[in-house]
Amino acid sequence: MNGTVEDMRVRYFAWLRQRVGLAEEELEPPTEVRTVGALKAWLGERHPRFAEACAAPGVVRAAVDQEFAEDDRPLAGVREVAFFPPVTGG
Amino acid sequence: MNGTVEDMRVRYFAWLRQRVGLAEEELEPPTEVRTVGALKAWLGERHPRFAEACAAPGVVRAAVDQEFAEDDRPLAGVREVAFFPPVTGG
Amino acid sequence: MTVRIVEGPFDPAAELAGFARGREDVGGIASFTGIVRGEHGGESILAMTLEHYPGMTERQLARIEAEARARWPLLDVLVIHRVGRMLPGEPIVLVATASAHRAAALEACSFLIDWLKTRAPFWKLEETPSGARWVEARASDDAAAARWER
Amino acid sequence: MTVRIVEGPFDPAAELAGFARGREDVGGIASFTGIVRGEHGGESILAMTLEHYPGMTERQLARIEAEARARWPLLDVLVIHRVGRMLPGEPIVLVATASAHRAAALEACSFLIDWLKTRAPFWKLEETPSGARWVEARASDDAAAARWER
Repeated sequence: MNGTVEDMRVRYFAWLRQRVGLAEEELEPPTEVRTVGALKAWLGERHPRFAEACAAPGVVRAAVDQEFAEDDRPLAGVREVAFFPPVTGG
Repeated sequence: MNGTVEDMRVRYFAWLRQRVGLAEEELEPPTEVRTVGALKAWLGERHPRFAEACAAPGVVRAAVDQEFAEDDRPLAGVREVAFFPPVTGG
Repeated sequence: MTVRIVEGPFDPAAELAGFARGREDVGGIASFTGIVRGEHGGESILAMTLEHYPGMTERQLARIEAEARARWPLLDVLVIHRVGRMLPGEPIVLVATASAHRAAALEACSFLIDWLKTRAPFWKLEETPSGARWVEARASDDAAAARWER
Repeated sequence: MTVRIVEGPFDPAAELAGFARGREDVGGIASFTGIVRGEHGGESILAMTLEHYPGMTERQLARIEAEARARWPLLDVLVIHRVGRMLPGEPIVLVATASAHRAAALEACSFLIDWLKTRAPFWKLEETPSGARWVEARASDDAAAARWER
Protein backbone atom coordinates (compact mmCIF):
# COMPACT_ATOMS: atom_id res chain seq x y z
CA MET A 1 0.00 0.00 0.00
CA ASN A 2 2.58 2.56 -1.06
CA GLY A 3 0.31 4.39 -3.49
CA THR A 4 1.31 2.33 -6.54
CA VAL A 5 -1.50 2.03 -9.06
CA GLU A 6 -1.62 -0.57 -11.82
CA ASP A 7 -4.07 -1.20 -14.64
CA MET A 8 -6.41 1.55 -13.62
CA ARG A 9 -9.50 2.15 -15.73
CA VAL A 10 -10.41 5.82 -16.18
CA ARG A 11 -13.92 6.65 -17.40
CA TYR A 12 -15.45 9.89 -18.66
CA PHE A 13 -19.14 10.78 -18.84
CA ALA A 14 -21.43 13.32 -20.50
CA TRP A 15 -19.72 16.36 -22.05
CA LEU A 16 -16.42 15.45 -20.41
CA ARG A 17 -16.46 12.21 -22.44
CA GLN A 18 -17.08 14.26 -25.58
CA ARG A 19 -14.29 16.75 -24.79
CA VAL A 20 -11.75 14.04 -24.01
CA GLY A 21 -12.94 12.07 -27.02
CA LEU A 22 -12.91 8.82 -25.04
CA ALA A 23 -15.42 6.93 -22.88
CA GLU A 24 -12.68 5.08 -21.03
CA GLU A 25 -9.02 4.16 -21.10
CA GLU A 26 -6.77 1.70 -19.28
CA LEU A 27 -3.82 3.50 -17.73
CA GLU A 28 -0.83 2.87 -15.52
CA PRO A 29 -0.16 6.20 -13.80
CA PRO A 30 3.34 6.70 -12.35
CA THR A 31 3.79 5.91 -8.67
CA GLU A 32 3.84 9.58 -7.67
CA VAL A 33 0.19 9.91 -8.76
CA ARG A 34 -1.30 9.01 -5.40
CA THR A 35 -4.59 10.93 -5.23
CA VAL A 36 -7.56 11.87 -7.39
CA GLY A 37 -6.20 15.41 -7.61
CA ALA A 38 -2.81 14.18 -8.80
CA LEU A 39 -4.52 11.92 -11.34
CA LYS A 40 -6.49 14.88 -12.68
CA ALA A 41 -3.28 16.84 -13.19
CA TRP A 42 -1.57 13.88 -14.85
CA LEU A 43 -4.56 13.24 -17.16
CA GLY A 44 -4.60 16.94 -18.00
CA GLU A 45 -1.17 16.55 -19.59
CA ARG A 46 -2.54 13.86 -21.91
CA HIS A 47 -5.87 15.59 -22.61
CA PRO A 48 -5.64 19.40 -22.86
CA ARG A 49 -9.44 19.78 -22.91
CA PHE A 50 -9.70 17.76 -19.71
CA ALA A 51 -7.19 20.16 -18.13
CA GLU A 52 -9.32 23.07 -19.37
CA ALA A 53 -12.45 21.63 -17.74
CA CYS A 54 -10.59 20.97 -14.47
CA ALA A 55 -9.42 24.58 -14.38
CA ALA A 56 -12.98 25.75 -13.69
CA PRO A 57 -13.87 25.13 -10.02
CA GLY A 58 -16.61 22.64 -9.18
CA VAL A 59 -17.16 21.45 -12.74
CA VAL A 60 -15.34 18.13 -12.81
CA ARG A 61 -16.55 15.61 -10.26
CA ALA A 62 -14.92 12.25 -9.55
CA ALA A 63 -15.88 8.78 -8.42
CA VAL A 64 -13.44 6.15 -7.17
CA ASP A 65 -14.58 2.57 -7.52
CA GLN A 66 -18.09 3.95 -8.12
CA GLU A 67 -18.21 6.16 -5.03
CA PHE A 68 -18.10 9.96 -5.17
CA ALA A 69 -14.59 11.12 -4.22
CA GLU A 70 -12.77 14.38 -3.57
CA ASP A 71 -9.33 15.41 -4.81
CA ASP A 72 -7.58 14.14 -1.68
CA ARG A 73 -8.89 10.58 -2.09
CA PRO A 74 -5.91 8.15 -2.21
CA LEU A 75 -5.69 5.86 -5.22
CA ALA A 76 -3.92 2.88 -3.62
CA GLY A 77 -5.63 -0.33 -4.73
CA VAL A 78 -8.18 1.50 -6.85
CA ARG A 79 -9.40 -0.16 -10.04
CA GLU A 80 -11.69 2.44 -11.55
CA VAL A 81 -11.83 6.22 -11.47
CA ALA A 82 -14.54 8.21 -13.26
CA PHE A 83 -14.77 11.92 -14.10
CA PHE A 84 -17.98 13.71 -14.99
CA PRO A 85 -19.88 17.01 -14.72
CA PRO A 86 -22.46 17.62 -11.94
CA VAL A 87 -25.32 15.15 -12.25
CA THR A 88 -28.66 16.17 -13.82
CA GLY A 89 -30.96 13.14 -13.59
CA GLY A 90 -34.44 12.70 -12.29
CA MET B 1 -82.67 41.80 8.52
CA ASN B 2 -83.73 41.85 12.15
CA GLY B 3 -82.41 38.38 12.99
CA THR B 4 -85.69 36.66 12.29
CA VAL B 5 -85.22 33.10 11.03
CA GLU B 6 -87.86 31.11 9.21
CA ASP B 7 -87.94 27.57 7.90
CA MET B 8 -84.41 26.79 8.86
CA ARG B 9 -83.06 23.33 8.13
CA VAL B 10 -80.78 21.93 10.82
CA ARG B 11 -78.58 18.97 9.91
CA TYR B 12 -76.51 16.62 12.06
CA PHE B 13 -73.61 14.44 10.95
CA ALA B 14 -71.59 11.46 12.17
CA TRP B 15 -71.96 10.57 15.86
CA LEU B 16 -73.85 13.79 16.54
CA ARG B 17 -76.52 12.57 14.12
CA GLN B 18 -76.67 9.29 16.03
CA ARG B 19 -76.86 11.02 19.42
CA VAL B 20 -79.59 13.39 18.34
CA GLY B 21 -81.36 10.56 16.57
CA LEU B 22 -82.06 12.74 13.53
CA ALA B 23 -80.21 13.52 10.31
CA GLU B 24 -82.12 16.77 9.84
CA GLU B 25 -85.10 18.77 10.95
CA GLU B 26 -86.99 21.83 9.75
CA LEU B 27 -87.28 24.40 12.51
CA GLU B 28 -88.51 27.91 13.14
CA PRO B 29 -86.38 29.19 16.01
CA PRO B 30 -87.73 32.16 17.98
CA THR B 31 -86.53 35.61 16.92
CA GLU B 32 -84.18 35.92 19.88
CA VAL B 33 -82.06 33.06 18.48
CA ARG B 34 -79.80 35.26 16.40
CA THR B 35 -76.45 33.40 16.31
CA VAL B 36 -75.06 29.90 15.91
CA GLY B 37 -74.24 29.90 19.62
CA ALA B 38 -77.81 30.82 20.53
CA LEU B 39 -79.12 28.15 18.17
CA LYS B 40 -76.92 25.56 19.87
CA ALA B 41 -78.35 26.49 23.27
CA TRP B 42 -81.92 26.43 21.94
CA LEU B 43 -81.41 23.03 20.24
CA GLY B 44 -79.88 21.72 23.47
CA GLU B 45 -83.24 22.24 25.17
CA ARG B 46 -84.90 19.98 22.59
CA HIS B 47 -82.08 17.39 22.45
CA PRO B 48 -80.38 16.71 25.80
CA ARG B 49 -77.63 14.64 24.18
CA PHE B 50 -76.87 17.52 21.82
CA ALA B 51 -76.50 19.77 24.86
CA GLU B 52 -74.17 17.18 26.41
CA ALA B 53 -71.95 17.15 23.31
CA CYS B 54 -71.89 20.96 23.19
CA ALA B 55 -70.75 21.11 26.81
CA ALA B 56 -67.35 19.66 25.84
CA PRO B 57 -65.20 22.38 24.25
CA GLY B 58 -64.20 22.04 20.60
CA VAL B 59 -66.27 18.95 19.91
CA VAL B 60 -69.28 20.35 18.09
CA ARG B 61 -68.46 22.26 14.91
CA ALA B 62 -70.94 24.21 12.81
CA ALA B 63 -71.52 25.19 9.21
CA VAL B 64 -73.91 27.90 8.05
CA ASP B 65 -75.17 27.56 4.50
CA GLN B 66 -72.37 25.03 3.97
CA GLU B 67 -69.55 27.24 5.25
CA PHE B 68 -67.72 26.61 8.53
CA ALA B 69 -69.01 29.04 11.16
CA GLU B 70 -68.21 30.04 14.71
CA ASP B 71 -70.68 30.62 17.57
CA ASP B 72 -70.91 34.37 16.87
CA ARG B 73 -72.07 33.86 13.26
CA PRO B 74 -75.44 35.67 12.75
CA LEU B 75 -78.34 33.60 11.47
CA ALA B 76 -80.25 36.31 9.60
CA GLY B 77 -81.33 34.98 6.20
CA VAL B 78 -79.74 31.59 6.78
CA ARG B 79 -81.43 28.54 5.27
CA GLU B 80 -79.27 25.67 6.54
CA VAL B 81 -77.18 25.09 9.66
CA ALA B 82 -75.22 21.90 10.25
CA PHE B 83 -73.57 20.51 13.37
CA PHE B 84 -70.91 17.83 13.37
CA PRO B 85 -67.77 16.58 15.13
CA PRO B 86 -64.27 17.48 13.86
CA VAL B 87 -63.77 16.12 10.35
CA THR B 88 -61.76 12.93 9.75
CA GLY B 89 -61.65 12.40 6.00
CA GLY B 90 -58.81 11.74 3.60
CA MET C 1 -58.99 20.61 -12.74
CA THR C 2 -61.29 17.91 -11.40
CA VAL C 3 -62.88 17.25 -8.01
CA ARG C 4 -65.03 14.15 -7.68
CA ILE C 5 -66.95 12.41 -4.91
CA VAL C 6 -67.53 8.75 -5.79
CA GLU C 7 -69.78 6.22 -4.08
CA GLY C 8 -68.13 3.05 -5.33
CA PRO C 9 -64.59 1.74 -5.71
CA PHE C 10 -62.20 3.65 -7.98
CA ASP C 11 -58.84 2.76 -9.47
CA PRO C 12 -56.12 5.33 -8.67
CA ALA C 13 -53.74 3.86 -11.26
CA ALA C 14 -56.33 4.16 -14.01
CA GLU C 15 -57.16 7.70 -12.91
CA LEU C 16 -53.47 8.64 -12.93
CA ALA C 17 -53.02 7.06 -16.36
CA GLY C 18 -55.46 9.58 -17.79
CA PHE C 19 -54.23 12.51 -15.73
CA ALA C 20 -52.28 15.14 -17.67
CA ARG C 21 -51.87 12.68 -20.56
CA GLY C 22 -50.63 14.12 -23.84
CA ARG C 23 -49.42 17.37 -22.29
CA GLU C 24 -45.84 18.36 -23.05
CA ASP C 25 -45.69 21.19 -20.54
CA VAL C 26 -45.90 18.89 -17.50
CA GLY C 27 -42.51 18.16 -15.97
CA GLY C 28 -43.73 16.41 -12.85
CA ILE C 29 -46.78 14.68 -11.43
CA ALA C 30 -47.13 14.06 -7.72
CA SER C 31 -49.83 11.91 -6.20
CA PHE C 32 -51.10 10.68 -2.87
CA THR C 33 -53.47 7.75 -2.44
CA GLY C 34 -55.07 7.11 0.94
CA ILE C 35 -56.02 3.49 1.56
CA VAL C 36 -58.20 1.77 4.19
CA ARG C 37 -55.89 0.00 6.60
CA GLY C 38 -56.73 -3.39 8.08
CA GLU C 39 -55.67 -2.29 11.55
CA HIS C 40 -55.97 0.85 13.68
CA GLY C 41 -54.83 1.35 17.24
CA GLY C 42 -54.17 -2.35 17.63
CA GLU C 43 -57.63 -3.42 16.53
CA SER C 44 -58.67 -5.07 13.27
CA ILE C 45 -60.68 -2.97 10.87
CA LEU C 46 -63.35 -4.98 9.07
CA ALA C 47 -64.73 -2.07 7.06
CA MET C 48 -64.78 1.70 6.96
CA THR C 49 -67.73 3.95 6.18
CA LEU C 50 -67.15 7.51 5.03
CA GLU C 51 -70.01 9.89 5.75
CA HIS C 52 -69.94 13.37 4.23
CA TYR C 53 -71.99 16.53 3.87
CA PRO C 54 -73.14 16.58 0.23
CA GLY C 55 -72.89 20.05 -1.22
CA MET C 56 -70.55 21.41 1.41
CA THR C 57 -68.00 18.72 0.53
CA GLU C 58 -67.84 19.73 -3.13
CA ARG C 59 -67.73 23.40 -2.16
CA GLN C 60 -64.87 22.91 0.29
CA LEU C 61 -62.88 20.70 -2.07
CA ALA C 62 -63.27 23.26 -4.88
CA ARG C 63 -62.06 25.97 -2.52
CA ILE C 64 -59.05 23.96 -1.34
CA GLU C 65 -58.18 23.15 -4.94
CA ALA C 66 -58.44 26.84 -5.93
CA GLU C 67 -56.19 27.76 -3.00
CA ALA C 68 -53.57 25.26 -4.21
CA ARG C 69 -53.71 26.71 -7.72
CA ALA C 70 -53.31 30.23 -6.30
CA ARG C 71 -50.22 29.19 -4.34
CA TRP C 72 -48.41 27.02 -6.89
CA PRO C 73 -48.15 27.11 -10.71
CA LEU C 74 -50.19 23.96 -11.30
CA LEU C 75 -51.10 22.76 -14.76
CA ASP C 76 -53.66 20.26 -13.51
CA VAL C 77 -55.19 18.96 -10.29
CA LEU C 78 -57.24 15.85 -9.59
CA VAL C 79 -59.03 15.08 -6.32
CA ILE C 80 -61.19 11.97 -5.95
CA HIS C 81 -62.73 11.06 -2.60
CA ARG C 82 -64.80 7.97 -2.02
CA VAL C 83 -67.79 7.90 0.35
CA GLY C 84 -69.88 5.04 1.71
CA ARG C 85 -68.67 1.68 2.96
CA MET C 86 -65.32 0.27 1.89
CA LEU C 87 -62.96 -2.54 2.80
CA PRO C 88 -59.31 -2.66 3.92
CA GLY C 89 -56.95 -2.24 0.98
CA GLU C 90 -59.45 -0.10 -0.94
CA PRO C 91 -58.54 3.49 -1.87
CA ILE C 92 -60.34 6.29 0.00
CA VAL C 93 -58.81 9.32 -1.64
CA LEU C 94 -56.55 10.28 -4.53
CA VAL C 95 -54.87 13.66 -4.92
CA ALA C 96 -52.72 14.35 -7.99
CA THR C 97 -50.97 17.51 -9.14
CA ALA C 98 -49.14 18.37 -12.35
CA SER C 99 -46.66 21.18 -12.78
CA ALA C 100 -43.72 22.19 -14.96
CA HIS C 101 -41.45 21.65 -11.95
CA ARG C 102 -41.38 19.03 -9.25
CA ALA C 103 -41.33 21.22 -6.14
CA ALA C 104 -44.69 22.79 -7.01
CA ALA C 105 -46.28 19.41 -7.74
CA LEU C 106 -44.96 17.79 -4.54
CA GLU C 107 -45.74 20.68 -2.21
CA ALA C 108 -49.22 21.23 -3.63
CA CYS C 109 -50.00 17.53 -3.29
CA SER C 110 -49.04 17.59 0.42
CA PHE C 111 -50.99 20.80 0.92
CA LEU C 112 -54.13 19.40 -0.73
CA ILE C 113 -54.26 16.26 1.38
CA ASP C 114 -53.42 18.17 4.58
CA TRP C 115 -56.20 20.70 4.04
CA LEU C 116 -58.65 18.11 2.77
CA LYS C 117 -58.14 16.15 6.01
CA THR C 118 -58.96 19.13 8.19
CA ARG C 119 -61.34 21.25 6.07
CA ALA C 120 -63.56 18.91 4.09
CA PRO C 121 -66.65 17.52 5.86
CA PHE C 122 -65.94 13.78 5.92
CA TRP C 123 -66.28 11.47 8.90
CA LYS C 124 -64.90 7.95 9.24
CA LEU C 125 -66.75 5.14 10.96
CA GLU C 126 -64.65 2.02 11.56
CA GLU C 127 -66.14 -1.44 11.96
CA THR C 128 -64.07 -3.56 14.34
CA PRO C 129 -64.70 -7.01 15.85
CA SER C 130 -65.87 -5.21 19.01
CA GLY C 131 -68.26 -2.88 17.22
CA ALA C 132 -68.35 0.30 15.19
CA ARG C 133 -66.55 3.44 16.32
CA TRP C 134 -66.17 6.93 14.92
CA VAL C 135 -62.57 7.87 14.20
CA GLU C 136 -61.35 10.77 16.31
CA ALA C 137 -59.67 13.76 14.73
CA ARG C 138 -55.90 13.72 15.23
CA ALA C 139 -53.88 16.63 16.56
CA SER C 140 -51.14 15.65 14.09
CA ASP C 141 -53.53 16.37 11.21
CA ASP C 142 -54.22 19.84 12.59
CA ALA C 143 -50.47 20.41 12.93
CA ALA C 144 -49.86 19.25 9.35
CA ALA C 145 -52.57 21.58 8.06
CA ALA C 146 -51.25 24.49 10.14
CA ARG C 147 -47.90 24.29 8.31
CA TRP C 148 -49.68 25.85 5.34
CA GLU C 149 -51.31 28.75 7.20
CA ARG C 150 -50.10 32.19 6.21
CA MET D 1 -38.21 -2.49 -2.23
CA THR D 2 -37.32 -2.16 -5.91
CA VAL D 3 -34.83 -0.01 -7.82
CA ARG D 4 -34.79 -0.39 -11.58
CA ILE D 5 -32.95 1.22 -14.50
CA VAL D 6 -34.89 0.73 -17.74
CA GLU D 7 -33.78 1.39 -21.30
CA GLY D 8 -37.20 1.67 -22.93
CA PRO D 9 -40.49 3.39 -22.16
CA PHE D 10 -42.30 2.44 -18.96
CA ASP D 11 -45.84 3.05 -17.73
CA PRO D 12 -45.97 4.74 -14.30
CA ALA D 13 -49.69 4.00 -13.90
CA ALA D 14 -49.17 0.30 -14.54
CA GLU D 15 -46.20 0.27 -12.14
CA LEU D 16 -48.27 2.01 -9.46
CA ALA D 17 -51.14 -0.40 -10.00
CA GLY D 18 -48.91 -3.24 -8.91
CA PHE D 19 -47.19 -1.32 -6.13
CA ALA D 20 -48.18 -2.33 -2.62
CA ARG D 21 -51.19 -4.20 -4.01
CA GLY D 22 -52.96 -6.54 -1.63
CA ARG D 23 -51.32 -5.10 1.47
CA GLU D 24 -53.63 -4.06 4.28
CA ASP D 25 -50.98 -2.27 6.34
CA VAL D 26 -50.48 0.52 3.80
CA GLY D 27 -52.40 3.68 4.68
CA GLY D 28 -50.87 5.94 2.07
CA ILE D 29 -48.94 5.81 -1.17
CA ALA D 30 -47.11 8.87 -2.48
CA SER D 31 -45.59 9.07 -5.93
CA PHE D 32 -43.66 11.40 -8.15
CA THR D 33 -43.32 10.99 -11.90
CA GLY D 34 -40.82 13.11 -13.83
CA ILE D 35 -41.71 13.68 -17.46
CA VAL D 36 -39.75 15.04 -20.45
CA ARG D 37 -41.00 18.55 -21.19
CA GLY D 38 -41.40 19.87 -24.72
CA GLU D 39 -39.76 23.16 -23.80
CA HIS D 40 -36.84 24.30 -21.66
CA GLY D 41 -35.51 27.80 -21.23
CA GLY D 42 -37.67 29.06 -24.07
CA GLU D 43 -36.42 26.50 -26.58
CA SER D 44 -38.25 23.47 -27.97
CA ILE D 45 -37.04 20.08 -26.83
CA LEU D 46 -37.18 17.50 -29.60
CA ALA D 47 -35.77 14.66 -27.52
CA MET D 48 -33.83 13.98 -24.34
CA THR D 49 -31.06 11.42 -23.84
CA LEU D 50 -30.22 10.22 -20.35
CA GLU D 51 -26.66 8.97 -19.93
CA HIS D 52 -25.68 7.21 -16.73
CA TYR D 53 -22.82 5.36 -15.05
CA PRO D 54 -23.89 1.71 -15.00
CA GLY D 55 -23.00 0.07 -11.72
CA MET D 56 -22.55 3.31 -9.80
CA THR D 57 -26.14 4.29 -10.61
CA GLU D 58 -27.62 1.15 -9.08
CA ARG D 59 -25.31 1.46 -6.09
CA GLN D 60 -26.26 5.08 -5.44
CA LEU D 61 -29.98 4.46 -5.89
CA ALA D 62 -29.84 1.51 -3.48
CA ARG D 63 -28.05 3.72 -0.96
CA ILE D 64 -30.56 6.57 -1.31
CA GLU D 65 -33.43 4.11 -0.95
CA ALA D 66 -31.84 2.59 2.19
CA GLU D 67 -31.41 6.09 3.64
CA ALA D 68 -35.12 6.80 3.07
CA ARG D 69 -36.06 3.55 4.80
CA ALA D 70 -33.81 4.41 7.73
CA ARG D 71 -35.45 7.82 8.13
CA TRP D 72 -39.12 6.93 7.65
CA PRO D 73 -41.21 3.84 8.48
CA LEU D 74 -41.75 2.76 4.88
CA LEU D 75 -43.52 -0.43 3.96
CA ASP D 76 -42.43 -0.34 0.33
CA VAL D 77 -40.38 1.79 -2.06
CA LEU D 78 -40.23 1.78 -5.86
CA VAL D 79 -37.73 3.72 -7.95
CA ILE D 80 -37.65 3.39 -11.74
CA HIS D 81 -35.35 5.57 -13.84
CA ARG D 82 -35.22 5.44 -17.61
CA VAL D 83 -31.99 5.89 -19.57
CA GLY D 84 -31.33 6.39 -23.29
CA ARG D 85 -33.23 8.57 -25.73
CA MET D 86 -36.83 9.63 -25.00
CA LEU D 87 -39.42 12.05 -26.32
CA PRO D 88 -41.41 14.91 -24.74
CA GLY D 89 -44.33 13.59 -22.70
CA GLU D 90 -42.50 10.36 -21.84
CA PRO D 91 -41.73 9.50 -18.20
CA ILE D 92 -38.10 9.72 -17.07
CA VAL D 93 -38.44 8.67 -13.46
CA LEU D 94 -40.98 7.25 -11.02
CA VAL D 95 -40.60 7.28 -7.25
CA ALA D 96 -43.29 5.70 -5.07
CA THR D 97 -43.43 5.16 -1.32
CA ALA D 98 -45.89 3.26 0.86
CA SER D 99 -46.36 3.76 4.58
CA ALA D 100 -48.96 3.29 7.28
CA HIS D 101 -49.26 7.09 7.50
CA ARG D 102 -49.27 9.80 4.89
CA ALA D 103 -46.57 12.11 6.26
CA ALA D 104 -43.92 9.39 6.00
CA ALA D 105 -44.94 8.47 2.46
CA LEU D 106 -45.05 12.09 1.25
CA GLU D 107 -41.81 13.21 2.89
CA ALA D 108 -39.87 10.14 1.82
CA CYS D 109 -41.09 10.59 -1.76
CA SER D 110 -39.81 14.20 -1.82
CA PHE D 111 -36.54 13.12 -0.21
CA LEU D 112 -35.98 10.33 -2.72
CA ILE D 113 -36.43 12.50 -5.78
CA ASP D 114 -34.35 15.34 -4.27
CA TRP D 115 -31.43 13.06 -3.47
CA LEU D 116 -31.74 11.12 -6.71
CA LYS D 117 -31.41 14.39 -8.62
CA THR D 118 -28.19 15.36 -6.88
CA ARG D 119 -26.56 12.03 -5.97
CA ALA D 120 -27.26 9.56 -8.76
CA PRO D 121 -24.95 9.65 -11.80
CA PHE D 122 -27.33 10.63 -14.60
CA TRP D 123 -26.75 13.32 -17.21
CA LYS D 124 -29.34 14.85 -19.53
CA LEU D 125 -28.64 15.77 -23.14
CA GLU D 126 -31.39 17.84 -24.77
CA GLU D 127 -31.95 17.94 -28.52
CA THR D 128 -33.25 21.33 -29.64
CA PRO D 129 -33.81 22.82 -33.12
CA SER D 130 -30.46 24.60 -32.73
CA GLY D 131 -28.56 21.48 -31.70
CA ALA D 132 -27.87 19.24 -28.73
CA ARG D 133 -26.90 20.63 -25.33
CA TRP D 134 -26.08 19.13 -21.97
CA VAL D 135 -28.43 20.25 -19.22
CA GLU D 136 -26.66 22.22 -16.50
CA ALA D 137 -27.07 21.33 -12.85
CA ARG D 138 -29.42 23.69 -11.04
CA ALA D 139 -28.64 25.41 -7.75
CA SER D 140 -32.30 24.91 -6.78
CA ASP D 141 -31.78 21.13 -6.94
CA ASP D 142 -28.80 21.41 -4.59
CA ALA D 143 -30.90 23.55 -2.25
CA ALA D 144 -33.76 21.04 -2.33
CA ALA D 145 -31.37 18.19 -1.53
CA ALA D 146 -29.70 20.18 1.25
CA ARG D 147 -33.03 20.43 3.11
CA TRP D 148 -32.55 16.77 4.01
CA GLU D 149 -28.97 17.05 5.29
CA ARG D 150 -28.49 16.36 8.95
